[in-house]
Amino acid sequence: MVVRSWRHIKERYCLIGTRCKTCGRIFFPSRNICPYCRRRGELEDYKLSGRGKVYSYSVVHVPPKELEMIAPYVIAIVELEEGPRITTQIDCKPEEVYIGMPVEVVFRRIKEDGEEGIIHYGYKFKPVENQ
Amino acid sequence: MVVRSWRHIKERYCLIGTRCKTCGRIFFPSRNICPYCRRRGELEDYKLSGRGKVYSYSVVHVPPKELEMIAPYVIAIVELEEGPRITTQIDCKPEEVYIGMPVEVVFRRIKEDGEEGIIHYGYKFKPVENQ
Amino acid sequence: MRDVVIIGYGQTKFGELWESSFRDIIVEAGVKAIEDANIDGKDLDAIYVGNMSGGLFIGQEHISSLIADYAGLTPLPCTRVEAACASGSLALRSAYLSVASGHHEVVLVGGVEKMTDVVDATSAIATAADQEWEAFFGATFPSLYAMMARRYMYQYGLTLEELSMWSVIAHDHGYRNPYAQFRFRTTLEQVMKAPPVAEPLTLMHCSPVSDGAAALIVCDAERAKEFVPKEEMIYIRASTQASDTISLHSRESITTLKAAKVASEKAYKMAGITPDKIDVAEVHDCFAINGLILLEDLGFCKKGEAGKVVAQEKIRIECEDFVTVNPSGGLKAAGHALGATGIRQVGEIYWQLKGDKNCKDRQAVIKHGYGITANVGGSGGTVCIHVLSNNRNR
Amino acid sequence: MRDVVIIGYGQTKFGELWESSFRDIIVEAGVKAIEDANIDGKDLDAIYVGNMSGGLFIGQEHISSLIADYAGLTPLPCTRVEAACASGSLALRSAYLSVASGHHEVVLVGGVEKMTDVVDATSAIATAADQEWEAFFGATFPSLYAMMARRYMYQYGLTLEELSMWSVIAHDHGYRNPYAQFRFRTTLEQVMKAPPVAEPLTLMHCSPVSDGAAALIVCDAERAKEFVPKEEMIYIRASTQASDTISLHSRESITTLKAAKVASEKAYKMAGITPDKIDVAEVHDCFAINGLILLEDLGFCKKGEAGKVVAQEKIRIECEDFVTVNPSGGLKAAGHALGATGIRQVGEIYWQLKGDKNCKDRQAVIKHGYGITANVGGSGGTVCIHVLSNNRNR
Ligand SMILES: [Zn+2]
Ligand SMILES: [Zn+2]
Repeated sequence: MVVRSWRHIKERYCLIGTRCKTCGRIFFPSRNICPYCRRRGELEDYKLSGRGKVYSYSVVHVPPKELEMIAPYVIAIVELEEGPRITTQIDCKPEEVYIGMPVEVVFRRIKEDGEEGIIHYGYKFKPVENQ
Repeated sequence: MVVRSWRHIKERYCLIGTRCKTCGRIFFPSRNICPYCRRRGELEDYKLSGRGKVYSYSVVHVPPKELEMIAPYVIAIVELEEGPRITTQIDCKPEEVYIGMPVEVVFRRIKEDGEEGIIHYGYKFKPVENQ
Repeated sequence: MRDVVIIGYGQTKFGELWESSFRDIIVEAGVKAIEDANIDGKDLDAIYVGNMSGGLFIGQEHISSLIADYAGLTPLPCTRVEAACASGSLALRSAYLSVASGHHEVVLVGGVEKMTDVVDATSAIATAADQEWEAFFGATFPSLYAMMARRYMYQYGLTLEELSMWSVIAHDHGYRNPYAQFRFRTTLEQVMKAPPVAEPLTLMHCSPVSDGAAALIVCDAERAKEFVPKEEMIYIRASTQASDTISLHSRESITTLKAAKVASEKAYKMAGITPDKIDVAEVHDCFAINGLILLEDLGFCKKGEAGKVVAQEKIRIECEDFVTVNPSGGLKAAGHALGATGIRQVGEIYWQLKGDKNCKDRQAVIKHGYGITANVGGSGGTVCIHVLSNNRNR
Repeated sequence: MRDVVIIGYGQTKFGELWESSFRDIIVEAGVKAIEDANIDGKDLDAIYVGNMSGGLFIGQEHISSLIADYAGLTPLPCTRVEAACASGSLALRSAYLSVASGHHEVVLVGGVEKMTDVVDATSAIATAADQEWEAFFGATFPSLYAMMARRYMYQYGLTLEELSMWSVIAHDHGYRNPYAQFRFRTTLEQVMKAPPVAEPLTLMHCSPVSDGAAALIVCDAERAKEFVPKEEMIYIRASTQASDTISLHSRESITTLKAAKVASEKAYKMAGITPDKIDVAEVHDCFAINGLILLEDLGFCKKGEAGKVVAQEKIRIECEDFVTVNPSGGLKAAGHALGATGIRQVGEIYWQLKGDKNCKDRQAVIKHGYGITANVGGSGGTVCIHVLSNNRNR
């Protein structure tokens, strides 16, 4: 199924989220409302460093159709050093990943859309070298 | 999108509907309940003759993707001589069709499913010759 | 049941909102409604949302959770309701019943559709019809209404000119609506000579593909006093709904919407009025023929006479001896963001009965203080009716 | 609000129902419920239906009209409600509020899903999660729950053996349920050595893909006397719902379902009871870890203790000093036809509290007369709770 995705380029390619100036919280992906401050909130773009640690993970053996060729792959929730958590693949072997593993962002091809052949790019994370 | 369709072979290939023995009404496609008799209804398979008249029609100029190559085509509601009405293409030129036109069933390829290449067959209707 | 009132409304512009996502537009409408009602997010007890097909238009089901999340309103209960193009008003009806029951007091009701993000909208829209016995054989949505129009012409002698006048008036009305998708006027000739979509319907008899969102705040009438003065509350006097066969071909008649007759008769009874008390109506003209048929089914004129009524331009805002129909421009000119439409219709009537500044360029004459909306799902498989009142003549 | 009771229930078998269509199964369940309640179709005022994704599983939206049509029940109002896997109980909640309000008296509530007609069910199911920020990156539905499990193990020391015991007991219960999809027993070793789906979860920690339908008749308690004796009515004592962020990663904690805590606390308050009064529970074990987490969030044991409770087999039908959990076999063994599940859970509790012959081989001990259901949408973005009572101890 083909749904327009150019709208997310800023977030998916540059890891830009939102910061609420009122309470200081940082959100990823972007929000139009701070759920804590609501009307009192004031939001601005915020570039994330792309460094964090694995908060939890799984190894996917039954993938959706368009990811069949890369399975099994590691999916994880990464806690970024600025606070927000995101869902991402980890570019490592299944047996390497663990909770607390330091990781950093890389940009990769995520998948190809079967019907129209559109290639989607976005972030993955990889283990930080020389730890 | 690929949804199993073998379940409709009986109806789409042989024009078999349902008759309620209690009230005599004939339904197409098949029903499990007679909406008029409900618990008192008793339903049986009923083979339709495939003859009828055009009850209303339209010529489609903006088709779904998988029918782009045959547009413009004639779509119609046909009233079968046994009573039920059905939606079908009429295998004739757009300028030929009119309300009341006598038609009869033919079996044709309806469409091909893009992604999986499955060919779907079913009924169309054509003008009765030698009227 | 308790009295339920509307105390706030907000909407996005309808149209091709390329810059905005699904999340953006529903949040925009919701925030506007909350601000209009002078309430705070904390006052809300629940959210209801009408949406036809997040699954097929944006690959996303479970939009209730998404919306509560991005509106910053978790853990409020949020419920999505669907009945094709009637999804919006069914969400309102669910919200209405939840307040009337005493279970909730203040509820946000939204409607939203993001239709321009997918490639093949025609196929997605067709899932409102019978997929196996209509769409499979090549019936598109416009072609179903085209067959209603063709049969109606055959039975009642309706002319293409009469039918086309509906669109001319719709655009004249929509021209005055800043939120409308199309803000241009048109002529009979332009309507009739537009590219054919499904004969006899041209592009100018059809509502467009639209992105859009709309939201209302409904509230227990007692509690509402906390937020707005009494004269700014609009009462929901009836909320009714009826169903019909999903396939057009299975109905006894295809020149009437039986569900509209059943639901509107119940609605008039529930509100305790007759059709002649209605000052202003928003009816579901996804295709011009449906507008005409609804004038008859809602009891504004006799069967077969709608063509004449429209040709005589009685439905215009300026005409004082007939109900004003679709002052917003209707689905034809204001746009048709499927799940949002039912909410937008009620929002327009809310503005009209209040005499809100948002409709100052298109204000209908309000004599009796009643308005009605008719929201249709599919080719008439669902119809939902709301009767509103400004309560000034009670 | 008026008292609302359940007076009838019916369901299809859950499983791969290749011979039956969507229309067939929902009609079968509806007819059974109507017959069980001893009512006639004419007595009904409305229909509500829970369904997650007709659009993606069978290419059909507007299933409300389809169902009213094929059940022979037009022009009854019919409303579809959706919140992913919680769709069924949200439909019940809507029906409950419509009766409690006084607007309707007798309502049919159905839940249905036909999942085995499409090729790529995994992608369709993933639309219950955040499509743009979870599924896009390759998170499947099992993998979200797998990440909950992994984190839970890390924080609370849960072992794979303890987690796997959930599935062993589920199958022991489901073995006695003639409507269950899987009617075989299993062992700890078989569960742990089954093919991995999303580590640490194996196939035997996951509920299956199922076709199925279930339907209830809900009724005003006064009116119900017309149809069934008082001792056969089961009262709906609470119907609550809460939302959470659609993405798992956006939540403060991923080892609790906040929406389940919020909704169940409200439910106990609404019913006027504490968790220790619950005799029997049906909880949403789409994946075994969710069953454990819900035991804690519903207040049956403390945070981090569910693994021990399960390992000690306290949740079994035979164990009298703890709540009986999922006597039906739960989603794991009874099957998980998404939109139908919430109705099936309530149906099981209805049977259990009545002491119905349909659960004679798996009857829980009923001391206080209360049962509870917890139905979860997505990874916890929606939770809907119902508390039922047989009213014999009031
Ligand atoms: Zn803030
Ligand atoms: Zn009969």
